[in-house]
Amino acid sequence: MAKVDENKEGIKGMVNPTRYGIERFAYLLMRLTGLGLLAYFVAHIYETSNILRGKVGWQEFLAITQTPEGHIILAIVIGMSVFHTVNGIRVMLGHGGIGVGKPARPDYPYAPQSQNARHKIAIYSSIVLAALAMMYGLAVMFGE
Amino acid sequence: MTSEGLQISKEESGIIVSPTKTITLRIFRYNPKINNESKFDEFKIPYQRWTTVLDAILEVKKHLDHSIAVRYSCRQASCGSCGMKINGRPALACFTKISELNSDVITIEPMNNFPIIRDLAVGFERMFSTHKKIKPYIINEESEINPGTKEFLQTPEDVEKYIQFSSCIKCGLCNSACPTMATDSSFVGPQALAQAYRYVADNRDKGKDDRLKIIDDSHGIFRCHFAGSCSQVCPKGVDPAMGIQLLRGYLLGFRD
Amino acid sequence: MRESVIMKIHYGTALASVALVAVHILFRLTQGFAESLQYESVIANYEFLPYAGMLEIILILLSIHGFNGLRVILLELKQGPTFEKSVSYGCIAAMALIILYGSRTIFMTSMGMV
Amino acid sequence: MVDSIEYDLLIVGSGLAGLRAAIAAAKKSSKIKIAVISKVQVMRSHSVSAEGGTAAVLFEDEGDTIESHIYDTIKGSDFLADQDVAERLCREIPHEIYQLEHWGMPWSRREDGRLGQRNFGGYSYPRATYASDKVGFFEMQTLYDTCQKFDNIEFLNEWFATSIIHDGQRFLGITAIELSSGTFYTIKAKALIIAAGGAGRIYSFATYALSSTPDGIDMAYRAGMALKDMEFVQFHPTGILPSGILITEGARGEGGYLLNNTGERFMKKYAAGKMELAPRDIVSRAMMTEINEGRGFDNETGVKCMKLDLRHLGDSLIKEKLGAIREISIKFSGIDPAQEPLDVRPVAHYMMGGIHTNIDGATELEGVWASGEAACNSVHGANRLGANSTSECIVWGRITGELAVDYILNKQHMTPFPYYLVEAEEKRIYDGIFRGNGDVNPYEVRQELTDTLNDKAYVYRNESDMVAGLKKVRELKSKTWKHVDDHAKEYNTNFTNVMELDSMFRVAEVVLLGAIHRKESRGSHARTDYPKRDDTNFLHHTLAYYDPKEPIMKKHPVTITNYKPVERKY
Ligand SMILES: Cc1cc2nc3c(=O)[nH]c(=O)nc-3n(C[C@H](O)[C@H](O)[C@H](O)COP(=O)(O)OP(=O)(O)OC[C@H]3O[C@@H](n4cnc5c(N)ncnc54)[C@H](O)[C@@H]3O)c2cc1C
Ligand code: HEM
Ligand code: SF4
Ligand code: F3S
Ligand code: FES
Repeated sequence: MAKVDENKEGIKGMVNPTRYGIERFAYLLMRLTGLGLLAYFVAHIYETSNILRGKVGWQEFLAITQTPEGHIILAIVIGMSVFHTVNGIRVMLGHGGIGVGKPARPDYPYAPQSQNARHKIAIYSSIVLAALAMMYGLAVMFGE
Repeated sequence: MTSEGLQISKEESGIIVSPTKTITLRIFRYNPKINNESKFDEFKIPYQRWTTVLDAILEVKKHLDHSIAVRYSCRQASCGSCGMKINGRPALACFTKISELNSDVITIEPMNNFPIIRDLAVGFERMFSTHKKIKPYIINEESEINPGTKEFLQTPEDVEKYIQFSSCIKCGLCNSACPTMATDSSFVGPQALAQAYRYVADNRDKGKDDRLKIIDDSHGIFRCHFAGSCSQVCPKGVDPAMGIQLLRGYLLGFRD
Repeated sequence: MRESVIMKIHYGTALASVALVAVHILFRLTQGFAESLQYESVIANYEFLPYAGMLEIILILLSIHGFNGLRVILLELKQGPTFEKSVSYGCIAAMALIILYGSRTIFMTSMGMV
Repeated sequence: MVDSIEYDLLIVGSGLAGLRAAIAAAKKSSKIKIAVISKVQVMRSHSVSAEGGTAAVLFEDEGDTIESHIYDTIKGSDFLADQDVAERLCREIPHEIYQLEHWGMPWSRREDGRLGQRNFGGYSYPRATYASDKVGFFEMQTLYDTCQKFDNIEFLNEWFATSIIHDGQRFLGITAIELSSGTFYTIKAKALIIAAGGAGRIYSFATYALSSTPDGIDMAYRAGMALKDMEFVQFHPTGILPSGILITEGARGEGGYLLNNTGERFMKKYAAGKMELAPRDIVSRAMMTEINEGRGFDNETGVKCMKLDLRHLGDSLIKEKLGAIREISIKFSGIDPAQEPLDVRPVAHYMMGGIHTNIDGATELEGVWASGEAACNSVHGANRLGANSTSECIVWGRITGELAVDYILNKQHMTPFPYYLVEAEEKRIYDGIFRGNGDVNPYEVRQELTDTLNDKAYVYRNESDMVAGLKKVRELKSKTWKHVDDHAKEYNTNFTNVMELDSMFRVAEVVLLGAIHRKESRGSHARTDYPKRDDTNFLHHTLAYYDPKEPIMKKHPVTITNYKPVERKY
């Protein structure tokens, strides 16, 4: 997609999270979950519009979504939204310049302050929270 | 004493006194003006504990293939010439030792997100022009002085606020690592944004509003998503990611 | 619009929806997940006007947030005046469409028009 | 037909001198078109490597005096400096420091907010204004960034200048090659400032950037301008092994010790008054004497060296004031200076000589000025004091920039352009070098040539070594190295490398001949066969003029105003 003569790394480079640590991975997850949630959101609006088809229509539709596959998709959505929300709050604070470290003379070997432990912990916690929420969701949906 | 001089020059020449190991370099070759095919050439050379990737490339250029196009100058990580992709990650060739790469084959490619002139040499025109665009100089009516003017007083703490960003050697590694740069040809990029912050943070400068206006557009500062890759590859500890977020703090009203 | 204004809206909508979405989900959980999806309980929820109003707000907030997010991603993928214009207008149009479509559901259901 | 472009003022070289000149000119007149041309990208010039400081008297209220700076400079030069020039440097630099400061230079500060200064070799007051240990880098950045303010400064990044075109009377233009495309251009202009930097890469063990080759000064030399005092090459005491990267004198300025293998601070035998902070020529000789008398260390590479001990300065001072050398030593030799002493050895660092100019930086050709390390306005004489070079670059950058504008605005410029000279140059380059042939590897020849200088014209010199060296240089010159194997036009560094080698031969010859002719020891030029300074016969500058057969050597008087030459003791 990008212009070849600029030697752009392109989408492949943008989505390759392997070279630059957890922050780059969080960047990618944020994008993917954002898109995933948007897709779900649109689907969800469509899904709920079936209520207009009356009880029969609604139940027909419920039958399609209330399946094991449907539950797994929903669990993923739960995970995505938890990650996106928690990480979103981290990113938002960061974008405002909060918690990104204080400028200071760097000493070799340079450890960038903005990539500090607090951020790493926040990223790991949002992943863990997302996983927990997914498990809880699965438990609720399959537990019945 | 005279033989001394000779010994040392042999050192410099890369005529290896005790060749310990050899390494294979895979160097990217491409001349867009001549053909559309790029390829990798492989060279085997001996190296020592302190041999840098730049040393190795120049060794190849001296003895094995004169035609490799590569940019270099200071060989001490202060001029910013020798940025390239080494084993997939942007780095300064003169500041990467072969011994610290832990691999038997080293793949060397030109930096991404810059147009290739030839082989490892890339064009910097766009980065230089975005740098110019953010007004990288002190904006203050009193910046041109008269005879007798003394210094503007600035405490060491005032200096701390911007000195880190002022270490940027314009090597472009950050622009080449940034995920937005990977697809967005109009993004200002971490290099210029960090410099915008460098001047905004300097208490001699009064150009904050000017600069904030310049970077507040659809390919401006908001195209940074705090991926942090820029800071991870920066060879000088500039931490552009920090500068960018602090700068955006002004635009979001978190700081003033 | 200045990009900073757009992005303030982006963050603002996100923050506001954190609380509201939480309420939305809690409703599901407190009522028991499966039961809450029964036709009658759904209709009851919709007819409870404050809740319907909240859904409407969530709908607007998330449409703005989500489609602006999409706009951002698309702007970064490809450049050029025509492309960028169509992305901006396209996203606004999609946003408006989804809001209208969703509002129709909420409005009609809560008014008992089903 | 050769492509041709036109400017009013051309500046060849974008180090401190070139950029300062560009700003001075642009500030003086917004009407003239200025081009800064550099064979590297403009901000990547060698000046970024300067580490320690820029000398200036800033604290007259606290006891420093300009007279003392003048005298230190002249004494440091072993009385070969032109004294009026030294005086001009010392009087004008303080203002320049403050101007840089107002342009955003991140000088290190004292607690009270004023500029920080540190001790440097050969000064009687700590007056090296510093910015951590990256002075040159920060100065370059400040100047480069300030240039962005002016719309009439154009940068020609990576253009290699090859010759000066003139009609025997005045300057008319240059020829240059744009590296990215390989196109050969004529650049017409009304005035030229040569700020092409030092030529120290004629030595294989050098602190210089790899691009610091003599092609810039050779261009002036071939155009008929004289090279002055080229035999005076400064060897900095502390080059790190094996790369030759500099450990700034600031390390000793902050209190570092030099030790021999008995653990002794040997400088007390050579300059008890100043110890490690004696001028560089004296420290380098002391180190070589220690090494020659068996009190050196063996570096892992098999080379002899001395130790520079910074451990007692402490980790926090080293981080704060010597961060760059800390980075360099950890990275390149694996040693943290706060933990272990460093292996160091005298290393080629600065050329006192250069293109002959007067006190204004004007050369012998009308319309051409020279400034910075490429020029020799005789401010440094036989030995430059540390931190005086960046000062010189900035002061004469400004002076030449302003004078060139005056010249451009006040002169009629109507001479016909001698296109035949452009054609001759094109022939020299393309037929002589680019399409030349031979089977000798030019890179190996370059190595041998630079090794020869290192070997035969190092810290201590003598007649037979230097004569042998000259013979070797001429022998190498006659080999068939003049060919470029890379035939592509685009970014052909093989070609520029061969062009650089071509210029190295001419300049190396001048260095050796000057040194052979100067049968005395003065400043950096120390001869074991003539160990004494000889003011009766050699208190003069050396000039060398180009001649295809052999350089024509002449003498030029030294300007002495107030300070009689006396014995130089520290
Ligand atoms: C490692 C090191 C540390 C130093 N530290 C100090 C210090 O602390 N204090 C101090 O006062 N001095 C110091 N010096 C000396 C000082 O840095 C230099 O003398 C000074 O920077 C020279 O600047 P310049 O502007 O003359 O040239 P340079 O910065 O060398 O620039 C030369 C320019 O000319 C261009 N050029 C050359 N030939 C051509 C050509 N043919 N065509 C086009 N362009 C050409 C180059 O590209 C370059 O842009 C140090 C020197 C070294 C080597
Ligand atoms: C309710 C909690 C949410 C919060 C706190 C939140 C926060 C954020 C933030 C801060 C960003 C900007 C990321 C960046 O610029 O790097 C963002 C992007 C995005 N969000 Fe949300 N968001 C939330 C919910 C949602 C939902 C429900 C959707 C789907 C409709 C969504 C879709 C998107 C999209 C598509 C992006 C763009 C992705 C990107 O640029 O990386 N968000 N979100
Ligand atoms: S910020 Fe760092 S990586 Fe980016 S150009 Fe500057 S020095 Fe290079
Ligand atoms: S990598 Fe790019 S996304 Fe931002 S934090 Fe650095 S500029
Ligand atoms: S050669 Fe200067 S940064 Fe590597």
